[in-house]
Amino acid sequence: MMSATTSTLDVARIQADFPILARTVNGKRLVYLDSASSAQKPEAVLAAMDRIYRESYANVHRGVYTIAEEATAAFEAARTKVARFIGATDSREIVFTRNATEAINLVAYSWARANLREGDVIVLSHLEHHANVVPWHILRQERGVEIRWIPITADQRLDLDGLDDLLDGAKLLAITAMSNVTGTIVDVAGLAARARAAGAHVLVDGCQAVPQMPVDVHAWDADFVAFSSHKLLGPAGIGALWARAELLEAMPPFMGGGEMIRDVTTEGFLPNDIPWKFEAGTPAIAEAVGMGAAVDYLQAIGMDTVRAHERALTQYALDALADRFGDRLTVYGPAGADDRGGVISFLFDEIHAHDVSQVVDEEGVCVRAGHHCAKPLMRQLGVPATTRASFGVYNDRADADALVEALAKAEAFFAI
Amino acid sequence: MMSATTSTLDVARIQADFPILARTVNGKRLVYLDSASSAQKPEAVLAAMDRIYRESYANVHRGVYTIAEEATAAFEAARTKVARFIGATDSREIVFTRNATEAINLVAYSWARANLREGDVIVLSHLEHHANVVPWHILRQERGVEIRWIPITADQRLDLDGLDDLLDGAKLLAITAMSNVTGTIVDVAGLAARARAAGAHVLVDGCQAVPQMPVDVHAWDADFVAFSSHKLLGPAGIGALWARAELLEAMPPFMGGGEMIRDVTTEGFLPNDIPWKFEAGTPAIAEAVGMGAAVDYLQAIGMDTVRAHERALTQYALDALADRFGDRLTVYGPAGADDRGGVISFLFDEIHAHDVSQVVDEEGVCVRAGHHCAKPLMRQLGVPATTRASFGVYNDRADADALVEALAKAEAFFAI
Amino acid sequence: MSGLQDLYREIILDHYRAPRNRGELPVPPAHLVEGFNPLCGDEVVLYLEVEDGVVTDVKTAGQGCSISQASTSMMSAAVKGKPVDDARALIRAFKALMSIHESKLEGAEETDLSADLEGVRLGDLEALQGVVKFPVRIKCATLAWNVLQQGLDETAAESEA
Amino acid sequence: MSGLQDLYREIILDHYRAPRNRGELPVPPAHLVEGFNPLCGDEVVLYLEVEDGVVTDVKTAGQGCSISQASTSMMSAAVKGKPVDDARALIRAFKALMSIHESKLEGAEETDLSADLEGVRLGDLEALQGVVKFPVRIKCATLAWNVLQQGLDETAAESEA
Ligand SMILES: Cc1ncc(COP(=O)(O)O)c(C=O)c1O
Ligand SMILES: Cc1ncc(COP(=O)(O)O)c(C=O)c1O
Repeated sequence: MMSATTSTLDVARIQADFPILARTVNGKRLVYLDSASSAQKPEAVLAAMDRIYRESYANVHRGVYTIAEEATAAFEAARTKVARFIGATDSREIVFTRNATEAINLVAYSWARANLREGDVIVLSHLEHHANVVPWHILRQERGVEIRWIPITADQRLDLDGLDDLLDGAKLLAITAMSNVTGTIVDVAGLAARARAAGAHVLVDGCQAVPQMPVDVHAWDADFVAFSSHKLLGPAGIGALWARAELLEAMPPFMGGGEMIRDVTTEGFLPNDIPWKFEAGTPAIAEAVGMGAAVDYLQAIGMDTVRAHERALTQYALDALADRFGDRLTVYGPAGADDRGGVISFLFDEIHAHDVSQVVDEEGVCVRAGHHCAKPLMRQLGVPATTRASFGVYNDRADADALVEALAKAEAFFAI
Repeated sequence: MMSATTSTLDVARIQADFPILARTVNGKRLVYLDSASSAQKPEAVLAAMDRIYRESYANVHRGVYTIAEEATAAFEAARTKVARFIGATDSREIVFTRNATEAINLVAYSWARANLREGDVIVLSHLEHHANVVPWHILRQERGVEIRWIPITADQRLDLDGLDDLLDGAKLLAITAMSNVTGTIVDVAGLAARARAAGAHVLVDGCQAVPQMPVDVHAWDADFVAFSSHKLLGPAGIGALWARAELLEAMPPFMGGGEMIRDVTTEGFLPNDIPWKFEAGTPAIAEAVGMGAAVDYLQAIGMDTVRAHERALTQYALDALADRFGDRLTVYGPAGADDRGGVISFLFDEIHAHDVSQVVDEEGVCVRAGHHCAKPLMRQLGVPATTRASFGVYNDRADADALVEALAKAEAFFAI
Repeated sequence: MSGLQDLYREIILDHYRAPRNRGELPVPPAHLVEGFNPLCGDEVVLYLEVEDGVVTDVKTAGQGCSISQASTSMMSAAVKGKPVDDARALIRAFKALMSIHESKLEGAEETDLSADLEGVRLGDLEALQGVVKFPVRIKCATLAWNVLQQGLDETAAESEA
Repeated sequence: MSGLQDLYREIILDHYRAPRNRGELPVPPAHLVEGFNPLCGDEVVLYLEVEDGVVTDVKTAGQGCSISQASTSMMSAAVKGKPVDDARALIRAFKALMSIHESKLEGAEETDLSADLEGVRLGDLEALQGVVKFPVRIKCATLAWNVLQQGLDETAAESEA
């Protein structure tokens, strides 16, 4: 693995760490270009989880016996790793959830229901993933809050012209740091400053940004940041909410059960300290350890290096697609890779995204087709679906080339 | 593995399936007696999860490419296995959750908030785990429902004398099928019949019963059944809510996000079909597959055989404890193993549960000490904590003997 | 690309490129019904005219992949002018054709569906059978039929009311 | 059982078997404060009398394991009759003694706590140091001290009000 100061990635070496990349599909090598949906896992992550099950598995926080202590220590050590990875200085500010979706729902159910009233304003953007839309719709149905939408420009950046009006009187700005459809990188720190000036709290959907670039929650000056392990080279089944300790302290519990209590009687209960107050029931133990191993792996590479790799590969792929298909292929998002992550959505004029994905799969190329859980954005794009290729640390130019070749076959297949 | 018709377990063979049992603690072989808290995992479960990550990992329900189809098929096949394991005939009735705790919270947030009003009555029992208490306390704080408690007898069975009064006007009976502290087996079918006669819905906490005895949700005539994978030889991080399809159909969504929607606009959303309506965001994919492998493993043994094994071993241990310690050791719960699962809580007159657990750990024996997430029951017992030993399919008489010997050392250590 | 040739039979691509019965009908008297595939955002819009137990006219709109749109086109051609009972038999037969695999994917219990196929002539529709090899696409193929079913149910309910 | 001998030093077992300052004080003038260990249900109840910046009297109740109850007993003996400032210094010192390991377990950031230990005589309390080898039990040992801290904070707030 590379040191943090090296700026180019030895991708061949990285690829050797990912067992699944050795497999073939239809006799072709697997070209995995769907990391924005879920990333593959390195051996180090699989081994860390396996080790827990084979050597130190027990429920956490509950037993005084040796393997229970070992499991608890590994679980809590993972929390510290995850906290440090995003620049948090207090690991009590990391609540383990099932995924980013639950993290946002936790804020909607706990913080928002305690703090927002009918008519209060939440500002979202047209770039948002359903995970950062539907919880607020549910809240609106229940509480009558008002949702305002930051519009987007023709190249799918945020259109900030009317932002101050939108933020006027807002209680919450809930915004993605990077679009999972167009790769658009959002200036979170800039937006957060304006939101704060307007008196609003700031929730950041870090699902795409946290795996792809250096993230510092304090530099963002956010209140809440949600992200998932499975996009971060870690296992699915675990994610995290980072939130300022004083907010977590003040928030009412979300789910009730074991672990989140200090005392329970027939008359009521006292909640536990943070972060456990929000972790009801037996958590995903091996998965937390796996998430910790995943951030170790990324940190050893260095997130600056990861970002440089994503940028270079994305630019290469954007150029290759333009060269080969010209106007026949619409590519969404900002023109250059400087302002976008390793995600490229595109559409052939005459071929549906779904069909493209099916045909390129025949070549071993995994790309996603659909609305990418961003139907409001799809409506802005005026299409029901796009095809999307996205890159991880294990992808290289050969993968981008394979995509271009496979797309050319799809174009030929559906040619009239 | 044994066939379903064999009634005694070849435990030595079973033990060989559990890698962690090969480890030692303080130079002693690991005697794991905390399966009621979380069970160890057989090789078959670990291999099933590992295989997904190494061969077919992708996000589910989202891609049309080959490995996404394979992952989706494996994930949904696990749902079918889990459904069949508890006698459900429609796999849409299985909602995957993080754990049993979330399953109960789902019912509290979705069904109960849609159907219960101030003053409506929920009936619980003094045997309940916090997972089946705190969600209702939270609901009471929010909605002003009334909670009534089924009392217990001196040997910690349910005292059903006043049941009809308690059920009078009740909307929900939420009851454990087996106590995780005393092992008490509850006559769920009998209680459900009386609850139905009173017009109440029935939620069963199947956490302890599902891993230990044959369970048929229709024979119980329940409406909701919650259970966790990690007590069932499967991984932590996944559990299930079974509920009647027509109830799930009518219930509002709980968490919002990807997967649980049919359509999303800036104005609102349409929920997806069941069970996905309740599965927001990326699920625990490998864990679902692991849970499926775990029920396969148990079904190959046969749940009648599992129950016979638990009963025989529990009786053996109860007798051994009584023989060795007599009145110096208080053992809670029904006197004979016929009416209890493989869980034994006990207390030395003069030694705190915590200290006992610490000393026996020195002998490699893992038992849990504490309130077992059942503080209302602890208050009934009049103690702050008990020590608890619990048995899995991999335990045998030698383990029960090891427990007795270790307890004798603890008694000697703390002798005045 | 042998698997692909199975999925994308020539007749399917033909219906995709030249969909039958595209357009709208005035509502009312026609009945409007829509469906989405939550996976990919495919959309099927159906205008249904039912009179005296006969599907007198059908028009379709919406957008989506070749499978969903070809299936919509083939469905519209198959039921237009047919008695509602025949249309319902076709729905059952088509779903039976798809269901062996769909039930596996979604974990539904397997029941014997061959009875639903008996005595129903699927004709062109059989070309969609290649879809069962691609489980995720089954929903693309069945979408139009689910929308039709909903439409027939709703018109039946209306005429009763 | 060498690890165990470290944990259960003779002086700890002595405080456990014969706890000092058990009992109650009339509230008010005494201040009542309680704490639980959510892990094991251990309970510490403290009656605290503070006058003119001095902890004039302490009584304890509650139940729990040998570590939590011995720690409660030792704490009560250590602070009774001491100025509040000394009691606070003791709290800091005791937590520093425990914290190297506790911070690892709970993932809190490690800070340099040796300053808190300097110049404070822990005396008997040092016997509890063996607990750090048993991370889960650290909470048993610190419970009484957290309760004391809460009690001192609350009495300070009251006297200001
Ligand atoms: C009876 C009972 N109910 C509920 C639970 C909660 O299970 P989980 O922590 O997996 O949600 C448990 C286990 O701790 C239990 O034994
Ligand atoms: C930007 C963004 N937000 C939220 C999510 C939801 O993540 P998860 O499904 O892990 O909860 C995703 C991924 O699907 C995403 O890309």
